[in-house]
Amino acid sequence: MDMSFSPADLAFRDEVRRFLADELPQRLRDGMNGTPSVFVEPEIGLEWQRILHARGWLATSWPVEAGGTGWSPVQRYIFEKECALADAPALSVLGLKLVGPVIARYGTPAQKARFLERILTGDDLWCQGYSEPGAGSDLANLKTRAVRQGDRYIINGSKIWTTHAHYADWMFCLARTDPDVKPQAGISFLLVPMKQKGITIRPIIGMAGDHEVNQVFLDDAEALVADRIGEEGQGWTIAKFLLENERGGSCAAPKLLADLQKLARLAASQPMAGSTLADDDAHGRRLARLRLEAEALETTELRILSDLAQGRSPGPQTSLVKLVASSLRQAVDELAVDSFGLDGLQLATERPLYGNESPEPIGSKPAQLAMPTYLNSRAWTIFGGSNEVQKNIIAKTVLGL
Amino acid sequence: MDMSFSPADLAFRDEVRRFLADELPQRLRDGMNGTPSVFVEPEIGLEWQRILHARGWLATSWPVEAGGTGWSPVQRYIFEKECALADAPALSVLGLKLVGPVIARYGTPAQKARFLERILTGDDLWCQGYSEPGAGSDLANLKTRAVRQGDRYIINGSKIWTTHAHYADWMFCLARTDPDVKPQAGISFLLVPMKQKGITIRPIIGMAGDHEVNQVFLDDAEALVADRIGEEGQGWTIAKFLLENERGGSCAAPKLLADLQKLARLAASQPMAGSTLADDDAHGRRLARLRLEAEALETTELRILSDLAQGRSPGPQTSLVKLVASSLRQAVDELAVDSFGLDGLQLATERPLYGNESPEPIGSKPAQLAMPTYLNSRAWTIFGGSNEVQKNIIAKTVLGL
Amino acid sequence: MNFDLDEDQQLLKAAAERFVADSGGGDLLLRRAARMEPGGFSATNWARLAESGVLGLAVSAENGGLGQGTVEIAIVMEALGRGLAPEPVLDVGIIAAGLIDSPENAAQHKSLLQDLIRGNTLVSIGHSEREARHSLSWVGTSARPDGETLRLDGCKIAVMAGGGAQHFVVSARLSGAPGDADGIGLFLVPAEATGLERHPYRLADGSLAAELTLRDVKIPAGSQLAGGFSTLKTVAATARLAAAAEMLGVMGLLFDNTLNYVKTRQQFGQPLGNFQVIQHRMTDAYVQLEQSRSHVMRAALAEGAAFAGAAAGAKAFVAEAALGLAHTAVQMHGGMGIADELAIGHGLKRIRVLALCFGDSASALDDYRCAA
Amino acid sequence: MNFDLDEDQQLLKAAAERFVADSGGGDLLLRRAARMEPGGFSATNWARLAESGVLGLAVSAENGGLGQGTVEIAIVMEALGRGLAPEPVLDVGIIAAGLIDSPENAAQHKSLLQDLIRGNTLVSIGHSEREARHSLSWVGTSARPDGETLRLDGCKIAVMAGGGAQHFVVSARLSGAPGDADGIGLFLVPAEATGLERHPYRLADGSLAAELTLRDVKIPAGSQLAGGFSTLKTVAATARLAAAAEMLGVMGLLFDNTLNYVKTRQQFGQPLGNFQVIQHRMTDAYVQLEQSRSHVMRAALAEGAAFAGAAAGAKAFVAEAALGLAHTAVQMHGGMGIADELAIGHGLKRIRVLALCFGDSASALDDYRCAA
Repeated sequence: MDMSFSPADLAFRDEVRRFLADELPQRLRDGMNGTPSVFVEPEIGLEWQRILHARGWLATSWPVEAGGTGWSPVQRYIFEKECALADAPALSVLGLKLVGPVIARYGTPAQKARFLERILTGDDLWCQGYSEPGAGSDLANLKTRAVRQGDRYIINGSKIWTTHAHYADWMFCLARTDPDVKPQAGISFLLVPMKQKGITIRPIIGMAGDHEVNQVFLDDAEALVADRIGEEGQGWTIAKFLLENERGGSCAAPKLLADLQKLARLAASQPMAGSTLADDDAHGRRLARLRLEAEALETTELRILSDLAQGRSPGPQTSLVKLVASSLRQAVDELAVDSFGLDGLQLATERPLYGNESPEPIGSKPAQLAMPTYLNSRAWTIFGGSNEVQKNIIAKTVLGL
Repeated sequence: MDMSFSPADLAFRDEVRRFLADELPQRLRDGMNGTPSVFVEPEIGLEWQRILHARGWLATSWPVEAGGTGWSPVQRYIFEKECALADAPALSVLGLKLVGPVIARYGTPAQKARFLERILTGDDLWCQGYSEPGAGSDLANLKTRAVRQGDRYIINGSKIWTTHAHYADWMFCLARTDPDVKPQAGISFLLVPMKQKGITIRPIIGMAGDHEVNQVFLDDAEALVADRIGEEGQGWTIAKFLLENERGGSCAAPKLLADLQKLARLAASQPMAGSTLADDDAHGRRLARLRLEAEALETTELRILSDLAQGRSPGPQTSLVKLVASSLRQAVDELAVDSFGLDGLQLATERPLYGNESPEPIGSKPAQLAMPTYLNSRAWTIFGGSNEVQKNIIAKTVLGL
Repeated sequence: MNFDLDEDQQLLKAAAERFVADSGGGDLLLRRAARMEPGGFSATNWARLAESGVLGLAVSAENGGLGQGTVEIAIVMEALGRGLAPEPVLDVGIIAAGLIDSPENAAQHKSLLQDLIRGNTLVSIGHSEREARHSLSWVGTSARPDGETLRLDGCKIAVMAGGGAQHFVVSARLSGAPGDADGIGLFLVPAEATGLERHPYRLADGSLAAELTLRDVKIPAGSQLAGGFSTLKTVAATARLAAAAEMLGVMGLLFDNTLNYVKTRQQFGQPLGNFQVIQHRMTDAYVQLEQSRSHVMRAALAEGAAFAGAAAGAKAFVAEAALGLAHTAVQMHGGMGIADELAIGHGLKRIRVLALCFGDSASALDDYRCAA
Repeated sequence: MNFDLDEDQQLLKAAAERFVADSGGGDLLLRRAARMEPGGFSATNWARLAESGVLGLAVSAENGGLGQGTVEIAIVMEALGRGLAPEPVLDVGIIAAGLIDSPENAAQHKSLLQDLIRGNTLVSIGHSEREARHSLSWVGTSARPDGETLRLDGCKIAVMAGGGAQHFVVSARLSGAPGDADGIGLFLVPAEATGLERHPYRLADGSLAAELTLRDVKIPAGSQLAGGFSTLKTVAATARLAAAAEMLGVMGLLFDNTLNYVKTRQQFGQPLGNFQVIQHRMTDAYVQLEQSRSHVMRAALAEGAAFAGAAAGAKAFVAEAALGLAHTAVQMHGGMGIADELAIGHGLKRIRVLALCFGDSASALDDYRCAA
């Protein structure tokens, strides 16, 4: 048993650290830290993406032949951890981690040639058309219809919670191409251009005031049959591949631990009637309990990594990582709000909160970010399978209930 | 709106207080305080019962014509509260509050004459035959069979969690008299003598070491047809009456608040590395949070009482009282264990823990009682409808889910 | 023993509910528009509230108020909470008015108080300081007598409704050190006073608060109000009850909306509310709601010396319960709970602000403990 | 990065599990009988443990032990926890032996240590005092040198396995005031020493602890062991890891039994485990179990200066998780959970005792915070 990295992995870590120290501009770090929502805006994200692409470190979850890095699970973990600790912008996963691997796996050579490189360069931005107003976590109940007419599909329906649809050039979209078969069998995976007449985007402003998600209306929107990934009716299988590809290892704890450390340092600067918040035992214990949770999570993530590194499929711990990480993320963000006392109540409505045009904070910049981050953070236990759904899955698949 | 008692009620309260001061012997208070389980032993309970009977204050939930006190809901509440605050022994509810009112309501004149007075005098002790090994909270699934032979029923089956069966002269017992009708229609309410060949009692020792409940085996046990309450097949209706009669007002909070006050006083006597537990903010806040819960519960109970006093059926708050009170009881008993530090770990196996023969405590008598009380207290959220069942009921009947 | 409202109380409740309904309570577009008005709330509704007397609800009759008690305050604040009313009744009508309302101030400040009650002048309280965190007695701002004037120096944060106020009641120290209870005075400072710098900013609930910097602000000696720390404590107790009652109202709104949502929203072919886990979570929320209601009633009915402790306890209890219930409401609504389009998020944000009214839950809990 | 056990560790684990199986682990009748033996545990099993070397698991090889590390300790303690083993391996093999095991003690006390390891002499630690509550450094018991002897006065509580011990390692103060870290010495006191009064009593887990009263107890000066407070802290860290690992074992037992119960127990015509609320509660328990396992691993793998903080953290985390899981296990079992006939209640009671090993969760948490 050991919990340490090999000398080769440590050397890789040092290489990543040097790269981050040299190549990650402070402006982008500030942009990341000034972003209360889950993904950074393209103005920040694309710049970082191009830097990574230039270094060849962008496609960490793609097959080598499609331009992937070919890293081991441990290397991927180290890279992700170091990026998080360096406050590197959290890139949108939509192209890089979701549709990219799907095209690499199921796409025709023509599709690969057409789409993959433009994902890496950032010339194409992507959004995901899965959720619908009537069916949150329930894909089998999909209502969006795609009817074939010659070389294209005519698509009607509506998608919701579509992250960054307002920036996207393309949507990868699940649509029902055959209404007469079993619900899961009639679904296809289509690539739909966003800049067309048949598409209307309605912004959904979050309770913090951020515009991150949208409702997308497809009214006779068109997609080429040539832009369908896989066979007609294979959409369900591809959607499952996409979800499973996302699982594997995760690296949530290092960022949580870093944030907790920031909060611990911050406490010493928060006055408290003649002493500081750092002297408040109740606060210290609350912080310590969260740190214990995060350390346990880190070890659990490393246990999964150990399985992956040994070439085994990871144990049942995988399924609990999202559950624990999302609740913990919320608890940390709530602690941050409370740490700032009354200054934690401010909620500026202007966006973005980084850069020269950002509004003047009350107290401090971190104080300004605490409330919107906390409010956005409520989404962690909802999107990507709510905690209730996660528990159903664990009960069924892990506990056999 | 007012939360105070009327002058007449206050006069009644003073009368009860005087009575308790004059008539409740210290030995019985000590016995009550030295009892970690839910009900006191008959050696304590019967003596107190006779004192109350002599005063005519025993049958508080019986109709006046059957010997009841005829008190208003407010008087019943005041009496119960004052008894609890005076550490009066918690009498077994089996005869007085459960079967007594049933016989008074459904019994024939002969049955009333035969049973009621002997419940009051304590000449007959009772136990309840509801739960069965296969059906905890699920009465419709009752397996115990009673077959009529001439003037008696021959009963076969088994009852479990039977409180004080080992002291009881009689059991009121639900048994299936007709297996061929709908499950709820074939059940009858029988009075079964305990001192007979067909009855075997297996003690079930609780995890604190107390003998309070039992499993009772009925192997060709006999009950007279004349001792059936109500008609054959009416058992379900009677069982429901019994449960509903038990609801109405409740008076759990005053005792919880009194116990919390004892713990607050106790803290000042618990040393803590040069100061006392009373100086520990974490302990103080934990105590204060429980007190807030208990105060809210007290007000909720008074809101119900207000409805009853106005002659209205109480609102939906009734159903949450057991839920809140049982969880709170456990939290208070857990706090007590923690308050005594290492002394709270002691668990004497001898019984009873009161009287001259009781084992010598480590630290103090209350310290000796903390652990067994805490362990027994885990039963509060299980018996009489588990918290899970209570929540199902609230969701269905109150929230309409 | 009677928890029914009497006739006057029923009328008051009906009036408050009517105000909420008439002023567009629950209409989030109207609410958003109101937030964009100069002071961060609707001038029209403010006038309507003034007309109904609500701004002087707790002010003594001698000073032109309705002179109502704590039960009435709780009734009105619960109704306003339920309507997510953006008007600063708590900050101006309960707190600022409460600080001015005393017989000693009658002669000199009655006209200001009446302007406040009539909705003509917006007065808010500048008490909190960054160094205090949640301590009520920590006042570092100084007041130095200088002949016929007083000179104020210091900084006040989270001045509620301070973005559009014409006057501030500012606490400042005449003597002693920051944590002392003695030596604190209350002073009326006009918003346009020289040396007073106001930095308006938005709070989570969309209201327009302000940070105030006072640099040698000169005010006439007569601007000092009667009373000091004990006045602050008295008003804080009433404000805590009022905040608890308003949170109770918000809880009721969130609970009813969520219950309705889980009954109608279909998921996996059936209403969400069919799932046992949702049922139990709604039951837990219901318990918190009813227990909170009991606490507000208890505090509202507490008398004399018992009131301050009961109000502190009620606020500590309700703030935690309300936050938990709001988180539940967001979670039960799924994606819709995160969107600013439903009342759910607005309720959560309002609760966040109310929860810090005169201290956080921990400090309210400590006051409750000390009072015991 | 590898969480697999190596070959030796696998053998050790198998041996510990075999001991548990062979000695009747899980058989509550045997467990009850063992509790009735003079020291509160089975002499036969104790001899068996001694034979396997487990009592010297952490003792250095120079002093006749196996000299194993923290990972190995965690492996063995988890297995013993899972078997609800009533033998005081933690108290005697880890704590008492750990206090004696140092090069400086080798000459004088090696034979006692070897008797301990061989299971011939039961040594337990008398450190806790009522006045200390959960503070490690609070020692009021005094040790006064008097020529060639030392005189001890004081009172020790919760002396684990002290009911049947032949020797005690007693902490006493040579100088300074009760809360000082400096001035604490460790002394070997035979159970039959004049002036030593032992009051044996049962703890929640059925073990036989003792309260010790020392009134002018004379011991030879050579009875002082090397080391003082720092030794106590070092041993406390190992003991905390061991206690956490044992709790983890108990958690595993309770979880598996409960999962099995809800799968088989029928209620309302279906297995309990069909109810979503039960499923989610079991999921929560599973999360606590896995997170606790991670913490024990993390602490067991922590090295050098990081170990004490990690062990304190692991114990604080696991104690709360274990208690929560045990309460869940009782609740899921319904009436059967309350009865002494199942392992469930015994697990809860064992966890209660382990949770207070060298301080409660709050004090372990504070030590963890200070180490950060």
